[in-house]
Amino acid sequence: MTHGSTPTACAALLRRDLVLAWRRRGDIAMPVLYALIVATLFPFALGPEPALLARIAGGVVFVTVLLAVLLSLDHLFRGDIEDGSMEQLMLAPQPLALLVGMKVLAHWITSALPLIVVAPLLAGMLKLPGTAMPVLILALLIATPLLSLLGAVLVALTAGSRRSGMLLALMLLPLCVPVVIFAAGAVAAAQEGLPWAAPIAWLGAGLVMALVLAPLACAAALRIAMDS
Amino acid sequence: MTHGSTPTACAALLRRDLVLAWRRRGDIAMPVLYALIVATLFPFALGPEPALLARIAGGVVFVTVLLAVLLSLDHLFRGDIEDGSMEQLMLAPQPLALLVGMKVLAHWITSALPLIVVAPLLAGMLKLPGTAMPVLILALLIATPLLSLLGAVLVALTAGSRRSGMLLALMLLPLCVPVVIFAAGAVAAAQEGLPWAAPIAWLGAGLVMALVLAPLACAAALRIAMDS
Amino acid sequence: MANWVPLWLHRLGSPPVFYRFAGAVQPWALGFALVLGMVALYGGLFVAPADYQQGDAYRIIFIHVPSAWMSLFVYAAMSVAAFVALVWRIKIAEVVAMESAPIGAAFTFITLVTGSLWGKPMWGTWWTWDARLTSELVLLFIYLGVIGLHHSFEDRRQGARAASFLVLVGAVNVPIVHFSVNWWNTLHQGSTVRLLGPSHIEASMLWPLLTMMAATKLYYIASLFARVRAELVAAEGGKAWVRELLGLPERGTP
Amino acid sequence: MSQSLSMGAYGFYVWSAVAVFFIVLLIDTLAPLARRRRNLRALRARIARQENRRRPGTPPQNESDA
Amino acid sequence: MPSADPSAIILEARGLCFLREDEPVFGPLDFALRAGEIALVEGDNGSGKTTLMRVLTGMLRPGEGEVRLDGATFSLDTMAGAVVFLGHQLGLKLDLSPRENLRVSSGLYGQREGADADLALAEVGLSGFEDEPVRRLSAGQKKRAALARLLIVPARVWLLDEPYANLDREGIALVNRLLEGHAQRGGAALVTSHGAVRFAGGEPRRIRLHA
Amino acid sequence: MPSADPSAIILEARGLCFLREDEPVFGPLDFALRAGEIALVEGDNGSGKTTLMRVLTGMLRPGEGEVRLDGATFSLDTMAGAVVFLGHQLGLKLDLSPRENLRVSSGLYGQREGADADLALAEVGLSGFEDEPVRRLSAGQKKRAALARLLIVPARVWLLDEPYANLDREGIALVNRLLEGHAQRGGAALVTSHGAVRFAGGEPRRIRLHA
Ligand code: HEM
Ligand SMILES: Nc1ncnc2c1ncn2[C@@H]1O[C@H](COP(=O)(O)OP(=O)(O)OP(=O)(O)O)[C@@H](O)[C@H]1O
Ligand SMILES: Nc1ncnc2c1ncn2[C@@H]1O[C@H](COP(=O)(O)OP(=O)(O)OP(=O)(O)O)[C@@H](O)[C@H]1O
Ligand SMILES: [Mg+2]
Ligand SMILES: [Mg+2]
Repeated sequence: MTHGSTPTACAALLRRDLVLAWRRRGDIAMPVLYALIVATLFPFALGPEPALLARIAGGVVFVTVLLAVLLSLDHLFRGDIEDGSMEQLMLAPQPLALLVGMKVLAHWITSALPLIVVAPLLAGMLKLPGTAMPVLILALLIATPLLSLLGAVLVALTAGSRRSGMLLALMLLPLCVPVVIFAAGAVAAAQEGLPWAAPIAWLGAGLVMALVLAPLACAAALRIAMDS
Repeated sequence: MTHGSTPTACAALLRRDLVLAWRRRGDIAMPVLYALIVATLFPFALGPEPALLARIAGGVVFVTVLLAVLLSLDHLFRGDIEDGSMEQLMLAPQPLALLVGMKVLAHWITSALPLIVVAPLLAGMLKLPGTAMPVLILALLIATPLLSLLGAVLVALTAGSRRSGMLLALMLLPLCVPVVIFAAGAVAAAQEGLPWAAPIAWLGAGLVMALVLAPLACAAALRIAMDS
Repeated sequence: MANWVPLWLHRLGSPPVFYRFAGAVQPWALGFALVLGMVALYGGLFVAPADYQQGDAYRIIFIHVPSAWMSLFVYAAMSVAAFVALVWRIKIAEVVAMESAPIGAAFTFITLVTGSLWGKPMWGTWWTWDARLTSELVLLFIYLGVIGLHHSFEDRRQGARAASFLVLVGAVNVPIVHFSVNWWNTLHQGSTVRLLGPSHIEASMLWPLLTMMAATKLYYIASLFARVRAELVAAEGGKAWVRELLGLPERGTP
Repeated sequence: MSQSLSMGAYGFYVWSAVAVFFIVLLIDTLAPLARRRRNLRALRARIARQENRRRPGTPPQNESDA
Repeated sequence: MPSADPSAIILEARGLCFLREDEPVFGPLDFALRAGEIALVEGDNGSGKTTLMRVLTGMLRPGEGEVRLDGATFSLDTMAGAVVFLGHQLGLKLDLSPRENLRVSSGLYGQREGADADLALAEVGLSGFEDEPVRRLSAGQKKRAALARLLIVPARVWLLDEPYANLDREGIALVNRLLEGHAQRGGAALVTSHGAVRFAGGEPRRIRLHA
Repeated sequence: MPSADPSAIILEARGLCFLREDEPVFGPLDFALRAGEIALVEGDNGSGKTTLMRVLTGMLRPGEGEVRLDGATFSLDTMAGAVVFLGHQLGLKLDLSPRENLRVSSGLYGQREGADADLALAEVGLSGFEDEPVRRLSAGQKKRAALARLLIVPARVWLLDEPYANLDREGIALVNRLLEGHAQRGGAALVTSHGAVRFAGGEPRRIRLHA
């Protein structure tokens, strides 16, 4: 008899979530599509003035990415709770926080990563100057896992409730305001040739903290939410 | 023995969906809050310059409304399919297209109407000039049912677990783009003192067509989705 | 630490005791709040002289500032209750935390509206994306999120615990939102107008302000207790003391 | 007095602020009263229902052969 | 009621066959249900009982053969509420109470003469739970709430997919009582079961499916 | 295995009681399960069987009394995979095949010595369906796929909520076979049922709940 080791369990769960996402790869395309639509829309709504577009490009990309991540976060735990898988996870002889961390990782890979891949395209459509592009990618690479982690805590809190994704949006906003300010601020600074390292460093510090605390908070929240 | 009449059935279904929405009235408030939040995020991401905000206000309001409507549409048929209510609807002695139309109507009342009510507030926060406000409301009154109807077809297509539905969805989603472009265009025109009747008329024509065709398309798509 | 505090809290932690205590205190708190509020308003609206710079518009201060203060104070009180609720699983603390949220939201709303009403004549605009205004708006969102989460649960206690968790997460966020003033290059429209520190203020303006602050505190207590009583009746429905309250026989006796 | 009521040019703003203050707090005061009444009514109904549930079956009581 | 003639065939299958990826799920079936007849569909797990039910409701298109209702080939559009289906998914809204759920059903399908929601709920053993959200009911109570629909709705053909699952003994007797009443009123019913439960009311017709 | 002593008490309830809105759902229960013992929880619909199960898994907090596992008060954090639960919701991912679902379970809970996914699936009668998405299985086949998990996972305590529902006769025999094997290996199991199904392996302990 072999009791499962923690790495095996994490790998099994990560693999499961990635396979599930692949089976429904249409759903992965959805956030990307939302983002593309929003990005296309702005030039139409504002007229094709490059200077104006460039001015708002960074902000629009971040808001768009935030909303798209939010859209997909809603389903992070719902499926598992409805089909009884969450009970299996909670009863497994592994730290729930780690398992939850794996779920967040899978979510980030399947929903944020595609967005980061298309972000240069979006930014290009909005005439973001090429010099700011690396900063945009860097900021996205740090900001999106942060958003995923913060979001996961809140999703976990709503897990046992009959809630909608909108409640999530409402709860997430105060948490993501600083993230958006820093990330968009870094891009704006790079665009104007100012130093942009400080806001990125703040984001990085936030990410490190979230990496440690968020899975624990998530696990605690899930325990509260399932206890009905 | 009384066989149900079609008006009774429609009323029963509409009533059911409204009661369900009322039971979760938190969810009704949510699109509104969501829109408020998005409107709040833009000044954070772009900086609070009133001129810049006024310039993008119309576009932001429509993108936000589009997202909020699509976000809430997601659940339009899913619940009914998962709990077996959809089978009840299909077996009822009433035209499915009409019943589906009722569902869309209930959805519009519970999610788009509150949005229209707060739209002036959002637009005001984004410094949209007061002169453009009536056009904004008019455009929203025509564009949101159109979005609800188009979105419903989209949701019906993706309802089954069929790949083909996804493909059609990818084609249909861009259909929402012209709606937003026309609506935002009308507002932008009004803002600049240009004539705005033409895009509104186009929207109106689209709405009339959608009112007739979308429920039929929805019903057909649902039949396909259930046939597996 | 003296042990009368935990003892007293322990006794109050019992729902029927708290119910009776709240019932005894509530009318007095409400009455004093009303009286003090009226006195403060009379002093502020009619007795205090007009401001040399702002004319009579400054009189909004007697509503705006106490409300703004309460919007933060209630959040602090709610956080303490939420912490107690999560750590010690005390039912009363859960109820107090949850019932504070609507009151805090009400004060936040008043702050926003009266601020807007003040901003129009002073700054020429109802709304601007000033850091302080925006952070107050975000505070309203936090309150609404707490209320929304609380009500999205079937089970009262579960909803209260989840929302208490959110209160604490949001509390961590409140200073962040406040510091964002420094991180975010705002127009800082309000800074010139806010020269009235309480120390610079004239005595005839100061006393109504302080009176109003006391009145709003008392009002908070009154409203909170009324809400807690209403909630306890529902949350403790099956208990003997509520059945007694309803004039029903003990369970089991037919 | 009417001059003092008009608050210079700012009567609208000041009195609106006062009105908002009172209306919001009035709603806040009345809501729990109504809720308490509603809760008590719902509770009576619930208890009645529960009695109703028990009537057809056996009285609540559990056993096990352990 | 369109067919008052007690010996009239209500539901008929002729050479009915369902193909999934060109594999027959169940073989050619021929059967006819007259007014007042109850048929038991028996078969092992995966033998195609649920699939047969879904074909009979018109939700799935038969691969070969046809289904006739009152002598006419039928489809979703033409059957006009004559059929009511109770599947593995019960079709209850979890946020509505049993009473509200029943009201929706009677709105959609019409209401049988003299039928009353509260009486129906009492009959299925849910008195005291009329106003509880269905979400708070146990698995068996949910099933009972779904069964109450059969007492309200004027459909002549009942298609019940495993109505006995999740029910206690009293609940099984209840289903049998409902079926007997329906047969006496001249209705027809098709019921799937694994044969683990004995159907009480007389000896029913049996349709056997093989995996 | 921590407790090889066959007479050791594995799972014990002392004065266990669950309150919902201060109403007891089931009254004070006392029982002890030793290694190799199977207990049947019986009760009508709504008597609290599912609730009892969820309390025993630690998902719900008991109102009064306590649950002990191997003599120690237990909680979600301390039981370390000793318990496996099969509820009304089966915990299967519809988009994965039975084999993939099993692989996830064995990853999470570890794998019993000599256990093999394909053998387990064959034993529950799903050979040929190993790679079909669970979505395409019939209700009974889904149940069997969930049961296969019991054959893989090394948990000593099985909590099965209505394992017999949706199964055909052969499936019911399968569940009894699984339970007997588990008892012989020194495991313990708690099984709910409505008493409509007779449990085959010897005379099991009975715990009766009343609504
Ligand atoms: C929507 C608009 C407004 C909002 C949301 C708002 C919000 C706030 C908040 C939250 C505080 C409390 C700060 C604290 O206690 O730390 C405050 C205080 C104050 N506000 Fe406003 N305000 C608004 C508009 C205005 C306007 C237009 C004026 C005057 C022209 C004003 C004058 C003051 C003053 C004098 C204080 C006193 C406290 C201090 O000195 O810090 N506010 N406001
Ligand atoms: N989430 C819930 N909230 C409130 N009450 C509930 C909830 N779930 C169940 N109940 C109630 O608790 C009681 C016991 O329910 P439980 O599900 O434990 O019954 P059960 O014995 O499993 O019944 P069944 O045989 O029908 O599955 C029932 O009266 C039910 O109405
Ligand atoms: N959606 C589907 N897609 C593909 N195959 C399916 C689908 N649903 C069921 N099947 C297959 O069709 C066969 C018949 O399934 P059906 O659900 O009709 O069985 P059943 O007799 O109702 O079984 P049970 O007693 O388990 O409910 C099974 O082998 C099943 O695997
Ligand atoms: Mg079946
Ligand atoms: Mg149960």
